[in-house]
Amino acid sequence: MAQVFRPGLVFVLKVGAAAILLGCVTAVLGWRSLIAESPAIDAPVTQIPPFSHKHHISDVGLDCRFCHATVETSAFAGIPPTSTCMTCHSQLFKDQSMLAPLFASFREERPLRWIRVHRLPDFVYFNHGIHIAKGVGCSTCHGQVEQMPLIWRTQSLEMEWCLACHRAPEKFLRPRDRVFDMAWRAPDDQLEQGQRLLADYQINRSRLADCSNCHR
Amino acid sequence: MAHSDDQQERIAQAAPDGRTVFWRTLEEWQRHNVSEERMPRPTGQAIDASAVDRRGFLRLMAASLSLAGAGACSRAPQQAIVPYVHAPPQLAAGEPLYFATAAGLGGYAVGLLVKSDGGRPTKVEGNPSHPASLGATDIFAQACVLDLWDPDRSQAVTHSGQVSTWNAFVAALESRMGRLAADAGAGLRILTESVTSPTLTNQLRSLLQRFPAAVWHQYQPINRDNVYEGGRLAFGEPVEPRYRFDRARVVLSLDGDFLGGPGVRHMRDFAAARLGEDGQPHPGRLYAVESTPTLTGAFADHRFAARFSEIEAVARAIAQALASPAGEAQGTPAVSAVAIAGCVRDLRENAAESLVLAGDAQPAIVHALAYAINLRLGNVGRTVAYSAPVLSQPASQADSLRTLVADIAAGRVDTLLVLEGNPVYSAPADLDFGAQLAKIGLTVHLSLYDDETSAQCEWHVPQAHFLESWSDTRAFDGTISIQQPLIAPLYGGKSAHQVLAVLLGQSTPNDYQAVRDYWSKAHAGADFEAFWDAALHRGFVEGSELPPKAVALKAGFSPERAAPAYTRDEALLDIVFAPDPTVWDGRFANNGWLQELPKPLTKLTWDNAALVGPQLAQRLGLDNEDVVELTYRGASVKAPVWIVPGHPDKAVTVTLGYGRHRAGRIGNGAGFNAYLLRRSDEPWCGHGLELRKTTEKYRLATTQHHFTMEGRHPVRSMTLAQFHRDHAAELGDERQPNPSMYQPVQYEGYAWGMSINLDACTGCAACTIACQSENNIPIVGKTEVRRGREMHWIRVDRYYQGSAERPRTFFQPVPCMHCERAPCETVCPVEATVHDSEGLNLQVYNRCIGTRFCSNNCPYKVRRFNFLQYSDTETESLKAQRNPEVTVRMRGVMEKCTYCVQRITNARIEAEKGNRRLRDGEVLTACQAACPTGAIVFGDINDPDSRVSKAKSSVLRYALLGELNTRPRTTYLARLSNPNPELQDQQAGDPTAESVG
Amino acid sequence: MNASQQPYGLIAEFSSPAALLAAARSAHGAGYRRIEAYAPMPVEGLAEALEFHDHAISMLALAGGIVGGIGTFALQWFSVTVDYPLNIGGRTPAWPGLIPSTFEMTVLGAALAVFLGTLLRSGLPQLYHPVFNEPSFSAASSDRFFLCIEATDARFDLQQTRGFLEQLQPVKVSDVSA
Amino acid sequence: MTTATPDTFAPDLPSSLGAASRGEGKSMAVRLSDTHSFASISEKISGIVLTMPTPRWWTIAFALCSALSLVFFGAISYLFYEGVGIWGLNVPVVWAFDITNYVWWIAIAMSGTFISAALHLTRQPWGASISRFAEAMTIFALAIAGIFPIIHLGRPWFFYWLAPYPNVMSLWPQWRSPLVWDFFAILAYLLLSLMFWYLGLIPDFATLRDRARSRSAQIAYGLLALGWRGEARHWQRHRGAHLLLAGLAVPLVVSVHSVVGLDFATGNTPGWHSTIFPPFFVAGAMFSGFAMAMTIAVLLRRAFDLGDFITDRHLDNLAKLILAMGLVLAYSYVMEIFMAWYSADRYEVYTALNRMRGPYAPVYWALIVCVVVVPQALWSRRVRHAPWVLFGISIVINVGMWLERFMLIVTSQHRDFLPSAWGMFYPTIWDWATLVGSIGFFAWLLLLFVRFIPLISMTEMRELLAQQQGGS
Repeated sequence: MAQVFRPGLVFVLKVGAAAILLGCVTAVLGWRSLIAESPAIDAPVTQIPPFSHKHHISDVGLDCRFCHATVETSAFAGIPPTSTCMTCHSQLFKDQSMLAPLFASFREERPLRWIRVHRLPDFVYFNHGIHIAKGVGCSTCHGQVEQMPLIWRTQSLEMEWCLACHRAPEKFLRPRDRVFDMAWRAPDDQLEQGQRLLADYQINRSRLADCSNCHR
Repeated sequence: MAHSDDQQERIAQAAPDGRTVFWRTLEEWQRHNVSEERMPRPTGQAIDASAVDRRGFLRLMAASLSLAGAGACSRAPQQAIVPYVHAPPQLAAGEPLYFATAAGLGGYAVGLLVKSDGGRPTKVEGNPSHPASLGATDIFAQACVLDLWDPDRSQAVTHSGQVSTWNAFVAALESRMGRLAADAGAGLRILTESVTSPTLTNQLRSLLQRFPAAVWHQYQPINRDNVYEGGRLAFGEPVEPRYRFDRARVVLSLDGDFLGGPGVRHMRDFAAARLGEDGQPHPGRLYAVESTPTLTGAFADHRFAARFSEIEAVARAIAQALASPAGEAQGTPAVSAVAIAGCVRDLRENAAESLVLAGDAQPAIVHALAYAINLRLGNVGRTVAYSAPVLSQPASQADSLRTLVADIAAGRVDTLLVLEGNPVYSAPADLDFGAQLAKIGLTVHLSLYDDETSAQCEWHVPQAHFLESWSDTRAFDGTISIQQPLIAPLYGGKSAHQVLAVLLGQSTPNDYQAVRDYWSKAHAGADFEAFWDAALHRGFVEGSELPPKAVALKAGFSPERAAPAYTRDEALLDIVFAPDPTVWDGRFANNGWLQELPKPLTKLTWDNAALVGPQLAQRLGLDNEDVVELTYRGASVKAPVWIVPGHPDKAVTVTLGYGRHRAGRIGNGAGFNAYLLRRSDEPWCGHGLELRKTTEKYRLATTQHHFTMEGRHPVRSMTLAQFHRDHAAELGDERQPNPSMYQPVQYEGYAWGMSINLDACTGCAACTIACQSENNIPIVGKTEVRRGREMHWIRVDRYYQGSAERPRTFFQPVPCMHCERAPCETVCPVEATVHDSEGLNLQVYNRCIGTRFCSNNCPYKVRRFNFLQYSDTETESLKAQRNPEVTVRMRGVMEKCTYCVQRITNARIEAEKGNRRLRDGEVLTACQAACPTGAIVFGDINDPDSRVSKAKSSVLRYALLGELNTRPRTTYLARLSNPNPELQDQQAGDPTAESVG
Repeated sequence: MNASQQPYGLIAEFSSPAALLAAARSAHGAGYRRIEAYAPMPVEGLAEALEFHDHAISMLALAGGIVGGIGTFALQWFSVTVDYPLNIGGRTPAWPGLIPSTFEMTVLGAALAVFLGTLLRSGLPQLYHPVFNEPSFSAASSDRFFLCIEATDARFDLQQTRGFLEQLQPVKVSDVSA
Repeated sequence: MTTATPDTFAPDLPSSLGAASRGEGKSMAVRLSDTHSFASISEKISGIVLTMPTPRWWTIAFALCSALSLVFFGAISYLFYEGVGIWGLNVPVVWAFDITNYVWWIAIAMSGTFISAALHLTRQPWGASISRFAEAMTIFALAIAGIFPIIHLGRPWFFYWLAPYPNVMSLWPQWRSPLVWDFFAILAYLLLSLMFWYLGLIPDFATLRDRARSRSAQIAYGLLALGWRGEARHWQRHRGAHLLLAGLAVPLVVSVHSVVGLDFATGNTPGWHSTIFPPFFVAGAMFSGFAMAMTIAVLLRRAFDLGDFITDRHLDNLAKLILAMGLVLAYSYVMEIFMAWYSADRYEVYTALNRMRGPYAPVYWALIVCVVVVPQALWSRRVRHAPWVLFGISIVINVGMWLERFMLIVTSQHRDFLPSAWGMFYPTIWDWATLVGSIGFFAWLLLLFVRFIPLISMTEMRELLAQQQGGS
């Protein structure tokens, strides 16, 4: 019989081919999600103790710098030592079971262990101090922290994202007095303002996209 | 804290990141938390701890291409932030602090500023206001931070090999003290290395008061016995010569190596005199008569190779010629009459501006002669001053050790405390110290490592590294520094102060108390606190240098007397013992940086060798790496041969410090042990060596195989005469850059550049180690070096010119040239190496995929490739040592000098916060900061007033391989020489001669 | 093959290319238009005999080449001048360095166009085809030559057409079931 | 050397080819048409694949080559685990066996597509019977050549960064780098060769489909044949496409090897930085390609007794081509030295002399013997008609060409500008394993090829036969 491929077989072959294609696609996607950065964007991270930025900023009204003390002076914003928490909590909510780990840490001289939410690979050198000094606001990168009961990541923190601002800083710059203002929204004339701020801050645009800014 | 402006400014320079350093005392920590447990832990805030998980992860990933595409290797397992419970004061997370302390080698201290990252000492800089440093450091000071973090350090008290505790040790000692008290401490012996520490001396003295019959012995394999003995011969008392090379125009060095070895002040002064304040070269002249080639000889305008034993004759000939009014001179086997006459005339003409010195190893008489000659030339008080010895106890150490051994042999010793040092390994062979120890009831050894001596002692106590403990020490001029720790002892180590304190009856000894107590007495008064703080802040006690004293020749000592006839069997050879340029007397044997640092002249790493001259090699048919058997006074060792141009004939030089078997994983089994040949009566040179060639070969790892310039001109040089006749053109450097088809790139703002002055570089290689420590450069091990895979970002090339017997030697530090027309960049397929807007030739490690094309296209071959995973990512302590400001490279990526971009960036950030430009000198590269002679200048070449711009404007400037039109940002200043016109024929190598055939 | 249902067509088998060529000519001459000739190798003049011309392939090649070339050059120029200009070894952006890649992609573009064009315009892959129903057709790929007149041809008539084919002295004539 | 081509190249090549197309073409035709019919062609060629029982030599050779292929991939796996440090590389010699093998293989890959395309364009009927396996050779060699640039990377798992694609780093390849040119060149060449080869194969697959007995073979070949049924219209397009691809292949091949030459010529390393390299590499590639074609031709001819398809005439013509290329190469060696001297560039002169007198001098002289001296034997007609002598010579030439690449690459790097940075390269066991393994893998692929794919184009044989029958 000369007819090698009856229509039925042809159909089966087509279905098979489609299935293989589909399989490959799903495999790739699955793997991508497997190696994806964690914690994921917009996924609240449960910390122990369950620290609420919302409560401490919106309700209590603390300034970022009360805990992240070195954000203006240092590359690293700083994670408060237990003693900082105890400035209030030696008096407040002493019986809250929620805070037990905190008191334990203080008692037993055992540091707290927070899960890192905003992380850059270790070949990337980010400096908080200079960004604050040049009018890049907290919420630009960290989102509306004052509304986060549990903190989460709102930006991809990928090179592409960094460059988006380094190539067009005027879109994001704020007056220095608004840097810690969580409620800040870009005004309608942001572009003009931004240009003005660029000049005020004496930002040298030409080197903003240099590799050496972040990689050493 | 208040500093004079000028000092403030120097301090600012001292801070690599340009921030004004507040170098704090550790007082606050002490006050805040009583126990030292609370002193900063290496952990700090675990910000950069992720590096490792990531790389471990990557290594696996590398094994399988299936994982290809995991982005720019940014995915890592989840990571925790661990804050302090109580943050240490003054610690701004992520910001380094600087503390002043001092490092001592052989008791002589160099003032340091040590960088502390999150409580981890990571980098050493010189203390600009300390007289022995003036901001510079030698290789040993640079490398000491690695010793601190060495995972092989001893980590527990041991009792006859079994792990024990400090308390058990204290108990054992106290139980013994009962008996000691009974017989006034007869049978108690303390063996230390050279002691300059006032506190330690005071403790020892009070111990001797308590136990009058006890004896304090001092021994150090490389000591200054001859210097002091020379004083006794010449002046009737031991003296400490203090040389002022900055005031000397003509220097005669009798086998002295003041441009090499530890200590940097002499280099700094010498370079200063050579360059002068105005930056114009000065007509100084250096004569060197020496046996084993040294950096001093390499730098000399006239170098005469003499056998060790012939130096005395030269010294006498000089003295006689000086004495004779007409100045006629008779020659010696090593130096012709003409040469001596010429040299003497030079000395005379520059009386009071000349300087004669003898090498520490030279016999006392040579020192005495040198002292006498200086007196006659009226140099004393001008270019040289004499003071009381820096050592607390200048008595002969050889005798001291001999006495001790005799006492032990006679059974007069039942308790021996060995505080530091490693005598079992390093004592002269004839004393057989190791065997003697067995005869002693109680032996105690305090040391950083559980070494050869520890193995022979009943008790071993881990010593606290000087960055872990309080002490004090003296510099070469007697200036006292108080050593303050930067970190609590990692392995519960103890200091000599603590051990002695136990003997003095304190049950809970505390080195901080010991030091402070001494000083509160020594400097009693209301202002003590102020004094103490000041001393700690500036890193030394002001005005504590030893005062110069008047000297006069002892009656009956006449330098003019002719040398006693010296007879020897010409069939036999001399053997010369020398400290190893990198591992010194063996104490640095386990320091990977120093082991892998090419020895300045031989460029050997990881081994020592029997150094012979070309004539001897030719006569005996010796070739490099041939194994020979050296037999000297009954003892014999096998050693590989290395031929050193300029080494005198009929002599073999062996360097100490190798052949150890309990040094640690790095040092064990490297090289051969020259101490086995050493004799207590002739510690430095002896006659009667037999050399037998074997058929074996021993593979040595050298980093430079070709020592001639092959008719090329990487190093350019000219005589001072030519220079003044303005023959700079002879340098042949193209002043006008060659034309290019591309539009030139304009660099507004900063444009970083470097100038390296070959007329100041002595080849000491401090830059190499400083760079290694600043930039987390891994060591690769001997086999990899043999393959040609060493990783140093700045190498020091060594070239010879002229005949192999009398070569001229040139050194040339070669970092990345940061070419404006970088050939490496155009061939990289992934933009892993590009320029930034300030003209830096960047290497982006995380983008590099390792094609190695850039290295191929780099005419200077300054790029280094991680052929394997060289960075240790497992050992915790080594991770803690690293500079968090610099990425730790993984295998498969290219790396190279970045002009310390991390320092530039941090400084710029600070400047921009204040909306100001960087000041000249605000950014120092690691190599520049360490360079003892200031040969390396770095800065903004767009600023016409910057030091680097000025340097580059010199007529001596030339670009390495400039003909390739790479337009390097790193340029050189040609080497100058100032030969004595009367001695043209005597001149080592003819500068016009091309190269060794 | 049941006669009740309309066959795909009639197929005549020949033993030489010459015979096939002649048959094709006369079939076309006889006014048949839905003819198809099968041979184990290209036969000079056969396509012409069937009045078949297809010049689209070379046009495709041209288009593919242009797309590949211009596309590649544009991408390169955009990336070095607009998207992320970098200072590479102090050399300003210049076109010569971009030519090699451009050339390679030009050729590749053209080649892909030719290859895919050929297959797709010929309706390949087409695993099932009625002619394969003819048992002896398996020889069409080695040493036999076939001429097939499809039933959809206006002048197709089972009897007449068979008669027509018979008189071309084929090895045999048989009808191909749909 | 471009100026030189006519002198040495022209008189030789056309004469031989011209001859082939004129008289000899006929004489060969007579031979084919009186030994074969359409049926017998299909019978004989497809028989090798379908009916012929597996020969013992094949089984043994296959086992051996499988082992070598395992060595190859074993070495590569270990390489991925440890890093390129397992090879003898260092600074200054950062490229050695890896790039040598790459250039060697890609050169071998040259001839296949080139031969068949060029002969196809110039309508050389004699090319028909060697084109198929020559193309196969090209593709296999190219596949192997393509492996080396990837595995030579320090971080091979990022090799795809050479490709332009949108990414979160918003970075592009550095287009000016010859390695990027390489990437595109190899990509284009591999795909085009595959298409060229496969297009020619479709009708032959159809033959196999129709002659296969087992169902599985029918389906396998059926799928490959894409339902080809030999329609006159399809044939017409098929022919046009084949011609177009041939036309595209020739300039592409030349460009590919010019780019390989530019990998070195764009570097500033003495001994590389020379405009002679692109044409020089093209000639070298043809040379080694023809040699490898010769090697395989002799073997196949013997193994499957294909004397009537691969005739003495074929070998003779190949031999003449090899000789011609050998002369071109010899000429460019001379020019290299002349240029070094003429440039009066200190470094170039030193490199030239160092090649002849330095530590790697033995390699240099060995390659001169293999590449320049030995091929001169091909002047003799008797040699050209002794297949096994030709075989021997072709092997020697391939060895010589490997040595040449090694010499070019290593001697230039090991002593470049600064004497202080000079060094030596010594291969390790892993260097050898990769080289030998790659050869084994190449042979392994060829063995599979001869068992499962018609190693001579039946279509073209039939065309040839038809022509001659028409002619006679």
